[in-house]
Amino acid sequence: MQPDEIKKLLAEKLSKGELRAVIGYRRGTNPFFRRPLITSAPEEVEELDFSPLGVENLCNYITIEVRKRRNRRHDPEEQYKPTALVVRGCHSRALNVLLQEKLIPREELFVVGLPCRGVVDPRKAQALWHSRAENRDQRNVVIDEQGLFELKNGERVQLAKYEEISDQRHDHCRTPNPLSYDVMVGEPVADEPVEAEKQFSDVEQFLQKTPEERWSFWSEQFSRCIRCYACKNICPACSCQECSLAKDTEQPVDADAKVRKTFWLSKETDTADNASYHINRALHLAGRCVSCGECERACPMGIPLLLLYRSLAKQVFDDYHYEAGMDPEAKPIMTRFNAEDREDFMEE
Amino acid sequence: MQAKQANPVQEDNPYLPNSVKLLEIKTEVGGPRPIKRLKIEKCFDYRPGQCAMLSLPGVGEVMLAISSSPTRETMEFGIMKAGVATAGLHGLSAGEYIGIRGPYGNGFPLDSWEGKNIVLIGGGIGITPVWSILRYVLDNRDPYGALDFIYGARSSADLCYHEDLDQLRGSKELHLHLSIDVEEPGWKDFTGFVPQNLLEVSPKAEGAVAVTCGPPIMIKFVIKNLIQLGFQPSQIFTTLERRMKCGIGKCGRCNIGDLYVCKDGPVFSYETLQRYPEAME
Amino acid sequence: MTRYIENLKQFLNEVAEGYRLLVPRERTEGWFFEPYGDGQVQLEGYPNTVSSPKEYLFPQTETLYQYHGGEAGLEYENRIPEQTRQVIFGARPCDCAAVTRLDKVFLEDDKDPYYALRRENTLMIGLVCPGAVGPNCFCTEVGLSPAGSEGMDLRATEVGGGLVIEEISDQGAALFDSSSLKNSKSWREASEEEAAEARRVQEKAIRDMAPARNLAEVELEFDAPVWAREAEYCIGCGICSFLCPTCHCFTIEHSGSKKKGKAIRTWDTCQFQDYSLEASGFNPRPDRVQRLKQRLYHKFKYFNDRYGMLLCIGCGRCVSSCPVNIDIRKILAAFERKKSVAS
Amino acid sequence: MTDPQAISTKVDEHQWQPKIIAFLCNWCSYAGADLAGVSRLQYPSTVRVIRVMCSGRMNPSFVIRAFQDGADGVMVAGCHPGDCHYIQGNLYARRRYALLAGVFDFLGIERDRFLMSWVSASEGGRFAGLVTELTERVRALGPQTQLSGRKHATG
Repeated sequence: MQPDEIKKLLAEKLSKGELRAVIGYRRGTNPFFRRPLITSAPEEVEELDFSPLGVENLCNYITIEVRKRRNRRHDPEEQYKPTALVVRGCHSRALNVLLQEKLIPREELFVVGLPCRGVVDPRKAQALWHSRAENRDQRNVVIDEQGLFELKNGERVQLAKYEEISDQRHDHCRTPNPLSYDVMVGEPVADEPVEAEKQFSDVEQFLQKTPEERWSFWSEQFSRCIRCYACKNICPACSCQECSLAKDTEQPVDADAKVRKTFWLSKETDTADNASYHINRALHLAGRCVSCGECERACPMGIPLLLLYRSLAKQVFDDYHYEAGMDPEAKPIMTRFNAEDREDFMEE
Repeated sequence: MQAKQANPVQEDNPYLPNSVKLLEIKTEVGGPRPIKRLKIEKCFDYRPGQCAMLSLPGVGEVMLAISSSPTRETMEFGIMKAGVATAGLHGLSAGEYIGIRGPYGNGFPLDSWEGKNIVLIGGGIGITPVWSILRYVLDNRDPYGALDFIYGARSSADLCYHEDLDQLRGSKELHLHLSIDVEEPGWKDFTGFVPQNLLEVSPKAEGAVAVTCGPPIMIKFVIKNLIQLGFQPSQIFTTLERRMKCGIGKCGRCNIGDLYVCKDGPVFSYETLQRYPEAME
Repeated sequence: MTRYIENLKQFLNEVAEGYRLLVPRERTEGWFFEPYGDGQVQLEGYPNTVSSPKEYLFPQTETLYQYHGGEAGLEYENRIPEQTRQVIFGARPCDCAAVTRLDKVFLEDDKDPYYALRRENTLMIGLVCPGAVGPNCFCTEVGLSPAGSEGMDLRATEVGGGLVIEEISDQGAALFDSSSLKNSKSWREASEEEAAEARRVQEKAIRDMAPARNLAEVELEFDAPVWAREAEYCIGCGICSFLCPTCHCFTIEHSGSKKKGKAIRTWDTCQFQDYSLEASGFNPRPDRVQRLKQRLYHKFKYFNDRYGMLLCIGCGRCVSSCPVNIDIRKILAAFERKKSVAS
Repeated sequence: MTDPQAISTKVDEHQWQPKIIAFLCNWCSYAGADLAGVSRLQYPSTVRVIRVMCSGRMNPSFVIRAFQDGADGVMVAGCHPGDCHYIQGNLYARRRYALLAGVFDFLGIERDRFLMSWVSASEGGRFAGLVTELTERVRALGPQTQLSGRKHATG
């Protein structure tokens, strides 16, 4: 279906009360990426924007909504109307992870699939704008499939081609087309995605470095982490209500439960603590991270977190030939085992 | 070469606790949320209604109302086990050492209450700041008018300081009005919630001040009833509770509007609180 | 005396001899303040840093005191921060104004000794903005200026390939009497034209950044629908507070055992759920809407009521770094528009 | 595999003594360590044993926390596949620690500081050999500084 038909369909469904809300992207004040749109007003659906600037992974808004409802003692018969959610390929894999773990019921979703030909990398676009634009006023930024332009008294001057501002994650993307959807925006992406075996070239390239080089790279990165937990709070797979790594979430109420609860980390932000936080989180994402890249995009300090979490995804793929979120019915990888699991890392 | 400049050691470090020996620790109330009474020597001067930050090494700090009167040589705290620090304090025994810093907060404006009748209304653990006033007024009785002490809890077993309460029953220095929420055999005093007990006692508003501390729901209804009895908002005082870390109005977390509960409070008149929507949530 | 610096590199080398010098430096992830170290500094194309110079006065993590327990009792021992004299070079006027806000909180009654020691040993050399340097600057909309001198000891303006340095405070002037700079060739007295050119650069910057709105006198409303609408997107992370040069909230945590350990102070943010969560389980701000409201009320009303100045200096960092593009200017405009309509 | 009996136990004081933490599963490895003690096998006294009910009970954050708290080497030992008292505890653990080893490797954290192995109740000698092996490796690497700095949250 064409974008305008989809907007009309969603607006109709909303006004007929068939949908609880529509969650998608819309224009914000930051020209380098779109901001989320959560609305139940049919007239606001017109603002929906399907451009490559809509990068965020919106699944978390569903997880929060479902959890808020489950926390309230609600009457079981209360009928829950589905929520429309705009979903790219990697986001549909994130949805599958949540469905696998029964965190959100499929019937409460009306998935608007958005085939993805690569999204804009907001950090790259902003850096190029900052260095190449004559007048840096952000109101003159224009970004579309052709690239980055500056509006100079009404006329577009190209500053960068699309390749220069596109997110290189697309080269490793296994699912340009959403895996499951109720309606799709436009035509699916025709060309074949990268083969499974070649999808981790970025991790393999990093592994060429010596252990010393690797640690000096990562310890420098971890030393800059300010533990703002944006990587955790924006991650669709980070769906625990009580996080064991950060104190910024729910706490038990009972005093003894508080005493028993172990916090693995204090709020101190030195390299060792930051490293432990990221290692623990990486382990929690093994076989669940779908490489949507939100952690790296949200990180204000520009730490290449996706590379770390994809190293886990690579291990899980190499050892068990499992890719996160490809099949909503599959049993999560870390809840399974089989006899031939490798033991080469162990002392014989 | 960076020129290092020796700086004088900073004497008045408001965050640095002093260590103090625990004289006595007594269980006042049992049950799921037990209350214990802690006694230490008096480490600094203070006014009724002020608080102190008790610090347990390796566990953390907790801000508590000082429940004893400044006229006494020892300081007392009533501690309900609710979090990690209070649970730690409950685990202590006499003779162990804890850290203490303070006093913090504004305390009750007692000197402006001279010549007035005082109505104290406490509920559950809310007794601690009110108890400090009661003891202080009893220790120098004559500047103040009539003294009514209305205090209630869920059951008789939940009443704090019950030995001291029994001693006060006969005293002519004050009118004692105890209550428990639920019917109990052998209970001779009022049965029902504290706000209803207040209406029973119905103290005259004229020339009086009222102080109420306890769970937020109780404070809301007590204030409603006090207004009904003719008390002006400026005659009604309460203490508010917020999470606190620094105690000196810097760490930013205990604010109600532009007021910091730890520094501009915890004692507020209802007249002040009416201007802050966030206060009485 | 107004001075002129031709050779910035030589000047900074000399400053680095007597002080720990921090300069803005570009990395792939953006501009950050870093120790001067090997001495290359380049101001061409310098917008503003990603994280503010606040961390050099109020570090994200510091040890307050140590304690040693045992039968004999419990000793608490002050941990004095190292008092190396430092110079923060190239801080923008908004970040220098932020320091005066931090001074209000930390230096007034019950002085915070840790902050006070660092503050006494810090010189701020502010660098005037030629115009809107950052992606979302709005300092003029909160009553500040790209050429302001609030919180500065020396004000530098880029003129003719060098810097015109104006004395703002006595400590700033005293920098040039320090041993390594006293009779150095790296600076000389500025000529009349250079000083006049500096003023022209400053006035042009102020003209270029004419405020589109006046956010200094917004009338916030507690129950306005905009709070809930915007808070619905917030993911509850700490970016806006940790990057903000005026956010000063912190938490104190004990770390160690009963016998030995220390108390550490780290940044905290009202956007985290456990920030005001009480031991009883009651939380005065349980949802993100109350927390978003608290952050903006504190910056645009509470701090103003208490200290007579806004706690927002318009640097735009929270707007540029918010992963879901919550823009406080848009939220505040909802209140400002109502004000102009009413009057 | 060094022969456990031949290990010299003369510990010269000035040599640095690494701290090794060993998480041993209650049913097999802990019993194996007991056997090593009962049959007077000599092995370095650098190890501190923590008994867990099963290697499957072990959360990798225990290992990370041990390193954070200053351990120089950490060893995890469980029952051989098929012997697990809880049938599959060790099989789950195997996957988790394969990942942990992989992450340490990816980040450049000294891999030789972490050792995992199966030790049955009858393999006292094997336990002593593993402790000796790990102690020598850690001694070669020196004190652990990458993840230590030793903090844990309280209050």
